[in-house]
Amino acid sequence: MVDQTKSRIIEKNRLTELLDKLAQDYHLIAPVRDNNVSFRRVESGSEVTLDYINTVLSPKNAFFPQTETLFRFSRDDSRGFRTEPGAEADREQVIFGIRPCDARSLRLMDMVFNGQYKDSYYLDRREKTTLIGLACFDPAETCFCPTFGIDPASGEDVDILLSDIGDRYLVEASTEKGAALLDRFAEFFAELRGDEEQLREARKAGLAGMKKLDVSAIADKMAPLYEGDYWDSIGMKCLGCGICTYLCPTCHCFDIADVSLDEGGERFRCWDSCMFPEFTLMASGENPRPNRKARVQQRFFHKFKYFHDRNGELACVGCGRCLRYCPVNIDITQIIEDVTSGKAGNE
Amino acid sequence: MSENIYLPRMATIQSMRPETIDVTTFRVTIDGSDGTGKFEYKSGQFAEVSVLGVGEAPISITSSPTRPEAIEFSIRRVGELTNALHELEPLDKIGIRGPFGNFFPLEEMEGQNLLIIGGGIGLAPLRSVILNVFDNRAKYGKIDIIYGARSPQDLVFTSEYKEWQAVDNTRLHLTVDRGDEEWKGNVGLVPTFLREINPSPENTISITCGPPIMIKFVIEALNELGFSSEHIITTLERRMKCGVGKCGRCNIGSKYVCLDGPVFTLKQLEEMPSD
Amino acid sequence: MQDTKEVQTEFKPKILAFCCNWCAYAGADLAGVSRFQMPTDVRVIRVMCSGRVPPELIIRALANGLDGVMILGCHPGECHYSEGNYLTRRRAHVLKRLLSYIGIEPERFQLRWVSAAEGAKFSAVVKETTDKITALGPNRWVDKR
Amino acid sequence: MKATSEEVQTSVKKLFEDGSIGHFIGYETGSDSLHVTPCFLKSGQAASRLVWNPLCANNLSKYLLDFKNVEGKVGIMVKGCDSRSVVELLKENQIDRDKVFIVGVPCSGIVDREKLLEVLGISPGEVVAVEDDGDAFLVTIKGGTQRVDKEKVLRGECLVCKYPTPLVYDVLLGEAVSSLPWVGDDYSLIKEQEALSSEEKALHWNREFSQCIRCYACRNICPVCTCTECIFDKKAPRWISKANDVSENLVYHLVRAFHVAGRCIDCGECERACPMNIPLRSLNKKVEKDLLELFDYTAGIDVEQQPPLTTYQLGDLDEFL
Repeated sequence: MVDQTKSRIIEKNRLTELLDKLAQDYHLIAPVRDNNVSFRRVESGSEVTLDYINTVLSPKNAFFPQTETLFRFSRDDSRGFRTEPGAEADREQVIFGIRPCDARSLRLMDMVFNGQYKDSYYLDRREKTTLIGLACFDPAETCFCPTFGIDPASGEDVDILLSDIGDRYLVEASTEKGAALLDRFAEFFAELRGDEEQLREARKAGLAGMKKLDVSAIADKMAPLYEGDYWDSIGMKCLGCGICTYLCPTCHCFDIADVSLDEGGERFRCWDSCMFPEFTLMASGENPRPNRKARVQQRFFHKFKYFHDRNGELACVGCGRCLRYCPVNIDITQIIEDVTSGKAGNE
Repeated sequence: MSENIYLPRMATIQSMRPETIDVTTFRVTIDGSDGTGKFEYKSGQFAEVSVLGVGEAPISITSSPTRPEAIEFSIRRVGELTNALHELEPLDKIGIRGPFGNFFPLEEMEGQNLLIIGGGIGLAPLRSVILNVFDNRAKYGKIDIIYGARSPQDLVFTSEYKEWQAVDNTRLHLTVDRGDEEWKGNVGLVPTFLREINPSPENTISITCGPPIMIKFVIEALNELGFSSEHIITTLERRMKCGVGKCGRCNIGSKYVCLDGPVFTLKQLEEMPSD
Repeated sequence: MQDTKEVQTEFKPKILAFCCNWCAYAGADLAGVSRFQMPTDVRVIRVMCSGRVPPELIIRALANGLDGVMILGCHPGECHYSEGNYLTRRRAHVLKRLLSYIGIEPERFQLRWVSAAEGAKFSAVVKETTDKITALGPNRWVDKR
Repeated sequence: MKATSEEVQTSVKKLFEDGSIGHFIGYETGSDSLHVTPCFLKSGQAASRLVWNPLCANNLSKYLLDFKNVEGKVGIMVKGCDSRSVVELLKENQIDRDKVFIVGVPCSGIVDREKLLEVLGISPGEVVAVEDDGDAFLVTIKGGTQRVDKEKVLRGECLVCKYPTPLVYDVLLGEAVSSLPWVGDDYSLIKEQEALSSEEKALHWNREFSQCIRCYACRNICPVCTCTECIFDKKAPRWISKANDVSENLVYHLVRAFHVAGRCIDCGECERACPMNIPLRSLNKKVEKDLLELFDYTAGIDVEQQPPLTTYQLGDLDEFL
């Protein structure tokens, strides 16, 4: 149901103007079309495209950049070093156009970066970000987010949800942060006309046939597959590239390294992938995951068992990127089906 | 912004004691405003040691918290970072993060006999336990230390053996894979030596650390000798980076070695996947 | 645009020269001993043969912020190891064209033949290269963290 | 006549039966009717899974490296371009000719999925099948069949392919195709780029390289990237920083282009694998063009031919003096 008090509409022809305004007051991150559609920092509304199903790169870059300075260091007068932490998110940021699946992935990432040790870089950015989501009414054939209890038309994990209902967007704030932003830019939003709910329901028809797999018992069903041949054929096919993990909105593994410049340098972290052999290679030369099979296995066990054991959730949001962009067409939905149906155990 | 978990504290190398041709024990103090930075840890924990400009690596703490004057790390030259550490000199600065990970259950071990089995540089984390129990000698029963290395030249902490042997109700059993003319002790692999010594499992807890292949056969031997898997404790090595359970590479099944380990009982290991 | 021009007049390029031990390195020495005038913007790295310099090194140097890189080796037919310079010549042709394809001007990567007796040529080559690179301005591809 | 999936299935089955092969690498239908995926067989029983159609883009020859130490012969399906990378692998002694059984299929072009969907204005779920029909593809869509001109929807490398028929094979299925009618000047796009100013070129490639996420898919899929330890993975010395910035990405792409110089056969796999759509073929094609002009060399034609950068002639161009 549309909450009349917190909901507004914005005419489509006023959106660019709103984005211009947002770009002035915030770091605005929105989908941009270049060689592909990806979330980027934009300076004006005209750079933004909304003609896409989902971006190639998830917006995780905005919270957990591919390369991020942890701290800088410089030699002091004695034999020591001075250290100085990396840049904090200096301004509030707005992510515009995030899809419900990607928004859910942030909730999963929070579980990693929060906890006993708090990752201030990620959490700080998270805190300073307002999420403006875009409801998904035309999912791709590779989408399967309902599998994980995600409603592609819902604003559950965002601050504000926009739903395209033809000539205008229905705008719903679902958090205080979202409501505050709507107030701040009140001039762009108008009162509901009354037919919004109906228009939205009509658009939801496109979601009826979406793939929804039963994953209720997947973590338990993964356990016995640790031994056995199921992963052989997938490991055989896998090229060991980092596409699936880099594009995945829930993959969070990173490496830490130093750069040394004349009288100092910096320590940075950058995305890393469990698909790469050096990921677990120890200085001694030993590698606990020595082949592609072991690495592929780790990826799926992490998603469907290990993460679940630790955090009570599955580490997948059904965005379909790994399937869509895998050069050898490794199909995560097929793997889920094989595991849950018991087929994987019989191979 | 809250506390930065990736920012190391600066520390000063007070001394570097060569143990073998490629192992050095670094004695380190944490720099603090008053010159004595606090660093509270327990035996079995590790720290992330940095040489700024080169990198960072997890290193187990060799010293005992009962001797708080300095922290010690015994480090073998194996990779980029450990090589850089060996190039340093006393009074040079390094970075320290931690302590991280869990620790040996010394409190639960009170009143029991201890069987400490080490191989090569694997004695480093065990030395923390050894010194710790020596400093609380009355709380523990008989202590047997079985230690082996490839050759007499590869034994670490040799300068301390006399002191260790002099401690009440304590025996140090040394073995090497290959002896030389001067070596008068036992020659043979640690698991074989362990069988020969034939320690009783009664009221005894065994803790072991060493190369994976040694650990595997030591565990086999301990099982034969009748040690239950709750009473076999080991400490594991994995490639670690962040030390705080974020970077995702040190897991064995759903356990992160850096958070849930590095110390595990055999019983816990048996419940994990085999990689 | 005006600003760029002004910067260019102040610009002192950083140039790296890989000099073969058997020819150009001695040539450089001779140039020094003979007190030939030449710019001081070139840093020399001695290698045992021009054939020892793989393309990775050139690319790495340019990406690290050098404005120009030279390989100075023995004249064809004079390689101490018979054929090192011939192989380098082939690689250099391909590399130069590839660099140019992504916008690194061909002048920024030079392969020249300088014998041990050619002190004058060494200083001339250094001067010529420095002038050309000074005129081009800084390497566009630098984005060091 | 063109080879059909059925023909492939029958002949592979026979190869297993008569003991010619112990393994087979081919294609099977993937996650939907617009995708195929590599298929590894250990017996003829499952040969009915095999398909051959204009979606079979993958160059399977890279997988031969995984079968180096396997007992018996491994059978593999190759198109014209794929056969040229097999030639390169043979040239470099990466594989043993006696341990490989090559099933060649003449190829009249592979569909570029994205182009096809755009031209037809449909979503992938609507496609039922794609078949080759001379200078067009027959695309079966729910509710009918459409004929689409090949030139509009072919992959980039197929538009300039000079070797549609495998150059090395043990058995050839279907009739050889000598040339493809749409192929003209293979280097027209390269020449356009060459004509730009240095500033324009730098701007263009800066933009392209800044999009790279260094997933290494282009390297890992490349059939001639065969080093057991890649220079980019080496720790001492470290040639490249893991930090993702444009100058590191430049090092990555240039060094890679150089390392496959004289070995790249333009199968286009790097560009197909790239999730960021970086025009990687352009770099390789440039090197290919120069090697042809400078040393009259084309990779992947003749196993006996000496690779151009491992040899020289006294009379080679000497433009530096």
